[in-house]
Amino acid sequence: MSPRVIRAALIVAALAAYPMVFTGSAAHNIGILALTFGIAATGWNLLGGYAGQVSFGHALYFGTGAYTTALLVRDGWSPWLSIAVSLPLAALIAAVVGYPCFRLRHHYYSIATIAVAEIVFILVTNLPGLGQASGWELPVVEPSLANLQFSLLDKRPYYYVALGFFGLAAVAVWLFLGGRAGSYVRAIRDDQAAAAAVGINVRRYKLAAAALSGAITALAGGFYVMYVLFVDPPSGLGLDLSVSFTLMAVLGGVGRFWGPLLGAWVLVFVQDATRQEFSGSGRSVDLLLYGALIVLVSVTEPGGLLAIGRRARAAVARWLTRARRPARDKTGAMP
Amino acid sequence: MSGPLLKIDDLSCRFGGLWANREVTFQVERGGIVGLIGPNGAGKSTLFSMVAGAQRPTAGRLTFDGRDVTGWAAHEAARAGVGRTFQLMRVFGSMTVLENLTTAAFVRRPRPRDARRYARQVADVAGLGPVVDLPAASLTAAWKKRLEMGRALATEPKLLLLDEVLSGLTPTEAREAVEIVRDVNRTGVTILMVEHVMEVIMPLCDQLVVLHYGQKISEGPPEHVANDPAVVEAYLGRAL
Amino acid sequence: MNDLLQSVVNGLLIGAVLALVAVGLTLIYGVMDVINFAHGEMVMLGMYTSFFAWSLLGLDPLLSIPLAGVSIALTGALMYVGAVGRVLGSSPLAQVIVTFGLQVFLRGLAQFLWTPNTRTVPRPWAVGLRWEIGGVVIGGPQAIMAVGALVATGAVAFFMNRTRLGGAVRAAGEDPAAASLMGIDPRRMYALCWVIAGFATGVAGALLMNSYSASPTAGVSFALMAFVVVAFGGFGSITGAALAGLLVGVAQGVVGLYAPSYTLAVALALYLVVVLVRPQGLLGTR
Amino acid sequence: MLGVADLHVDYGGVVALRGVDLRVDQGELVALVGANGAGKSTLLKAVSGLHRPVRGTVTFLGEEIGDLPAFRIARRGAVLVPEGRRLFGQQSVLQNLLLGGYHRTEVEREAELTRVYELFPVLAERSGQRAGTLSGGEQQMVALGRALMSRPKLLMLDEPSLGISPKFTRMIFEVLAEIRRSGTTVLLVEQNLRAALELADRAYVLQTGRVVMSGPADELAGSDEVRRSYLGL
Amino acid sequence: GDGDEAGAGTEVRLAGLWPLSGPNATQGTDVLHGAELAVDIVNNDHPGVDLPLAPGAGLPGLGGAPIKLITGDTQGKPEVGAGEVDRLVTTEKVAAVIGSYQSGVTLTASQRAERLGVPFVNEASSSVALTERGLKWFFRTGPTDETFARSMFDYLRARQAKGERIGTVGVFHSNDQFGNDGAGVTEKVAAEIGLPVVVNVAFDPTAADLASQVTQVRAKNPDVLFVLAYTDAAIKLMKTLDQLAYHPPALLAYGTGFADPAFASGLGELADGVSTRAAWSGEIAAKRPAAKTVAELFQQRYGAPMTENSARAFTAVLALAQAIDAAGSVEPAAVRDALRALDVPGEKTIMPWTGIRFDGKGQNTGAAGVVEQMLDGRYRVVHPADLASTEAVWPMIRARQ
Ligand SMILES: Nc1ncnc2c1ncn2[C@@H]1O[C@H](COP(=O)(O)OP(=O)(O)OP(=O)(O)O)[C@@H](O)[C@H]1O
Ligand SMILES: Nc1ncnc2c1ncn2[C@@H]1O[C@H](COP(=O)(O)OP(=O)(O)OP(=O)(O)O)[C@@H](O)[C@H]1O
Ligand SMILES: [Mg+2]
Ligand SMILES: [Mg+2]
Repeated sequence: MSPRVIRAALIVAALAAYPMVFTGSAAHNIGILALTFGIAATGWNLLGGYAGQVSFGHALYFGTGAYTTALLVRDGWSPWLSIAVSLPLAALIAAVVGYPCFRLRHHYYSIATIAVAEIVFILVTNLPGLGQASGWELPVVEPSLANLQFSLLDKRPYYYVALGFFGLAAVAVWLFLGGRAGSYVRAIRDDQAAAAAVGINVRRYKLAAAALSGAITALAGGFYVMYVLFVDPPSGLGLDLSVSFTLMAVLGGVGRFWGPLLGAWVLVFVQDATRQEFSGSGRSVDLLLYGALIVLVSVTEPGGLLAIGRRARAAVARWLTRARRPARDKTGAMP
Repeated sequence: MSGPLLKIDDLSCRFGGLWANREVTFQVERGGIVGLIGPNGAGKSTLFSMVAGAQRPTAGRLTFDGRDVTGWAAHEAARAGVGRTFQLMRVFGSMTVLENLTTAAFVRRPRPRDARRYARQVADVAGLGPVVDLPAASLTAAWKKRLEMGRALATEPKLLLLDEVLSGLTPTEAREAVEIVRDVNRTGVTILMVEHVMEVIMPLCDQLVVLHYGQKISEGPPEHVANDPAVVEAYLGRAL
Repeated sequence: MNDLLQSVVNGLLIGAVLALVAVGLTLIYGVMDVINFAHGEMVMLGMYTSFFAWSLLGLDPLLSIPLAGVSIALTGALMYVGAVGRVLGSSPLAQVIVTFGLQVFLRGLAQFLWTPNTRTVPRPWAVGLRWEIGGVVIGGPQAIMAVGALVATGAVAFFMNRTRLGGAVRAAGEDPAAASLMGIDPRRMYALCWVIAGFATGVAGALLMNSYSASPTAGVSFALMAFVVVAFGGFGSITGAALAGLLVGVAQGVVGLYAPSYTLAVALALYLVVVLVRPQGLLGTR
Repeated sequence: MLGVADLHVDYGGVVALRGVDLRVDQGELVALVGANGAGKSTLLKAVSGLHRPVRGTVTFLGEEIGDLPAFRIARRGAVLVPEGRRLFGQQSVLQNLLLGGYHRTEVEREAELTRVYELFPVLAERSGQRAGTLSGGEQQMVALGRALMSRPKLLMLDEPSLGISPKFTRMIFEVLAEIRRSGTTVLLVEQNLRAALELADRAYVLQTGRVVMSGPADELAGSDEVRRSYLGL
Repeated sequence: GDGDEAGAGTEVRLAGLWPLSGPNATQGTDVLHGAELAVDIVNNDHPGVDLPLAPGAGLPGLGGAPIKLITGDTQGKPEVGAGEVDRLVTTEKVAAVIGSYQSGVTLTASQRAERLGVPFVNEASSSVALTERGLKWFFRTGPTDETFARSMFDYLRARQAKGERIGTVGVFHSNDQFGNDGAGVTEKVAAEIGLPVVVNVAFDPTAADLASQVTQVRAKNPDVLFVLAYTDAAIKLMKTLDQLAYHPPALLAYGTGFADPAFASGLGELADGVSTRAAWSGEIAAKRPAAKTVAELFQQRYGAPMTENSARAFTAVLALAQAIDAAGSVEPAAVRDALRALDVPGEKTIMPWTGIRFDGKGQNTGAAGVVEQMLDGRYRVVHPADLASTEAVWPMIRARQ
């Protein structure tokens, strides 16, 4: 087994054990939200990290998942089917948005994604058929796996469904990146002209990455709305949401497979912890700390938490070799 | 199929008020090595870009392998068999050398195993052996140029466009590189190359085309061109 | 018809405000290639400075312009030295995230220090002014903000394009290593760039206090539009931003008359259309 | 004028220079030659402060400059024309040149500008053009002119003839000779070995991060080793 | 289950869920203070306060058990509010939840309470929709927008009776849930009464400028302008009206931004003449002995005057406490039944209401609103007549002279 597979297995085992080790509604809630946002950030990372197209408008896809699911479930559809329907829809929207916007480069692309997402935000806020500013509340039904609603007294079922969805997203990304498409999007990120020169249809692969990225982000949105049973424009389509996906991916380690999940976990945890500990004064100490932490991490290591981890590992290894050096010197094995 | 591999007819390219190429006409026969020379800014790289589909011609016609391909897209050109290098090297910096080659090889070999195997072969042919596992961003300029050439080869081109891949080498190194170009040519790849080092160009090319201010000012076998007074005046400065 | 004319004038005036807010943002972008997500918060701090100059010292917002300019220039320098300057050369995304962290931090700081309450200067001097030309009303604060925007834009453009130091700042922005080979200290130029952007932003904040209220989130609505205006005009182009600000303002003004809930949407759509036709923005070069 | 002793440089683990000693005297033109990847550019980067050495000393005009930042070294008069020209592409030719003389007085800059325009008349014609749109040869002239604008005491050039047409290359070498005659010390890295060795007083041969040969240029040009390894004869 | 058999000495745990950080933290803190004061009045002996549960310590129905208020912060976000309900109920084991100021947050939070089977008492969200969802565990003590709308139209009728010409109305509202709901209710009530709505402008609450939107209203020139806006937009609107020299005869606001102290202090005399609906005011307090005492206690305790928000929270907590006391248990179903059966007469509250009695939807039928007008920098009650402290100034511009 390759080290990557072993690492993946260890991470999955740790994720599966989490709700058993950390019990209580709050810990479970953190886990569920971290996985949900981890899915969205993983979707973002595919396009923004691997393909290098930095989108600040991914809330659009999250919202597509959330709104489609909300509307269909309110219409009596099965939540599973509703989520399944929202994925190709989000992929389609991502492709439709991407088609013109991928002509734009760098920050122009990023700002254009904000513009598109904000326009949709405003439309949804105004069009009665989409719920306007009030958003949608989903009906409470009998708890069951089929209904994707569970008792709030024990949230583990929610957690494991989220974990399953995350696994699905991870496998999709893994497969995409493992093949030819993975090489292609990385080539596009590094240099579009060179990518075209070796025969890569740049726009097609950008669109493919965008579509998959959009679908994965919609998966997060669909699950999220089933968990919260409510969506309105700020919670489903807000700019803050888009930025937080980016933030999670970058903080964890952009363009690295497990980075977004790690970033999501840390951010959700920190947000929750600072809120529990420091809010209530009405003075936003929580925001203060949260902002300071983001600055601190990115200033310490622009490569994200995974890079910090790598550096720590290297430091330990150096320390170990130094500790062993005298013995090695005697054998003359040192270079 | 017979006829020239590449036919350039009255090809022009304009940037604002500047004609980077103006009604350039010449053709490249199958299996040949054609040199494209001319002063800096004469429009050589622009011509390459048009042939490789990275730049849309303002006017004129481009025929590749008997097919009218005027204004095609860069990836179409690559798929049809035009491999190119960039004068200002554009490697995939975050990948290793081998990954660079594999990415290019994927174009004709969708299966990862095939592509990787072929990439290794190309690495050997192009003399990239010592650096295959290094990140491309850390290579020196000369290695990057060699990688550019290897990457173009990995797409299994019929026509290879080389833009100053031999500059910046010591004469000895250049000589080695020339051998690589010859070897590639022997496998049936037609070559169109830009180079300023006459010691390299003269023995290597069957045919030279000279551009000046975007226009063709001379064409023919190397000895003929090198003695053309117009070429001496515009490009060489003095006769060789 | 009169209403339409009034709306166009409204739009031009608010457009000037947008341009004013965008100047500092486009400057930092042009030189550092960084989208400063904390820009709105710098505006917000400028507004607070002006508010406290009024409530503690009794200064009219117009008189607090220098104070706000200098304070936010200092803030800019601190942001650069303390955070942004430390991630130079790393990926652009890391830099964006740093400025995003600063945004959250500064907003939190404002709330911590000054509570979320809205602060307004009740009757700035400019409020007393009002002109009516052919049935079209022009308010004093708006007119003064528009003039301020023109002056600030012109001054920054002059500095960047016509002065030796401005040229050095631009050189450092384009290629710091090459600039240092000319004996120019790129880090000092960057810091200078933040100082100037901070100054322009502080001035904008003080001008805004003639008509708007300060609160920890006061910068938000300006910031989003400023991003769009900057991209619209062409990243890094100061005159482009001014032009785009006016265009966006007029579009918003006119749309406000017919479809008031879609003002922002139409402005964004206008931007998208323009940038899809001209991917480098109105006056951008890339 | 310039002294380099026991210089070690690496790039995050990749060793580029392993103990280089080198000396350039006042008024000399010294050539630095060697195979691709030998470490020539690295040496120039280390001397000009663009890349910090791990070990060793660099002295310029008798003072240690090994750990000064690049802009301070440039202000002391050791100026590099870097690989790839590195012009400010968005700015005009004139602006580029003026930036070169950033730390001179107005009067000095004007005088220097006249001299540069004399050396390269084409730059005077193109003074308003954006540098990024110039042809390769023209760009190389701007890079050279820009460096001259500060009237450097030591001029370092990294492959000035790279990608330049034969006619321009010859011109650049002529200008180098001219510059040297006017008293400027020159350290030249060049793959056009024949031309470089013809022009230089002395030369160093670098191989995988070490100096393997040095001496008067004509002597080196005549050595079998150099002829075989580098000149391909 | 330690909450089940709360006997003597065991505390009654209640959750208070409000926006304690974020942009609405000021209001959230105000609400919290009102709730804390109510808890204090229940837990300690306050013989001087003429309200239920004030004399004597704790809840007599539970052997004198004190109330413990456990707070949660919603940050003003619906999803955060929902998560907090889970935590407070499952981990903190609260018997009931009070919250959550903004209608949107109340919506999701109360749905969670419903799923967990715990009573949810709302103090200050006025969106009509909240009590239209058929929830079984949801109770609202305060008035709805519709109630408010009716008192405002009542006021207009009264003005008409006095000879004011009121032929048309306009609506100017922020384009969010609060604004949309309120605008809808206003249109509905206006239609019932037969007053045409000649202009209805929804503005983007984040828009930097409102000049064109106001120009649009001016073009239709309604006799009365109804406004729904948060503080920022409220201030911006008043300044824009002034800049464009447009003065509608009357401006009737739905509280929020107009009730924020920053509104009056930030605008100075520009605020004069504006009218707003209110559920409570200092003037009312002066007329009711209990309210007066409570307001004084509040001032003592927090060094700031009691606000409408604190008064509403105070009332909700006290009503819930009375229900728990009557139930004699913290068993959720018992508390809910007691809430349904609750009947508090108006005099036993600090509000200008006829009392607290919940209908089948959980809405307090006794809740009512008053209309106030800003005169010389402070709000005076101008309607209904029996509570009014002064005569309304009409048109409003006269208030500035
Ligand atoms: N994208 C562009 N926009 C504007 N002008 C351009 C562009 N690309 C090339 N040019 C101009 O076109 C002319 C031809 O450029 P090109 O790069 O083809 O020259 P070249 O012959 O390859 O020169 P060199 O030998 O220096 O590489 C030059 O004057 C150049 O400035
Ligand atoms: N940025 C870098 N990162 C990693 N390694 C580098 C980097 N730059 C140079 N090197 C390595 O340092 C060594 C010396 O490089 P250098 O550029 O100094 O060679 P050079 O003699 O100038 O070669 P050339 O003739 O190709 O310019 C090479 O082995 C190269 O791979
Ligand atoms: Mg070229
Ligand atoms: Mg080199």
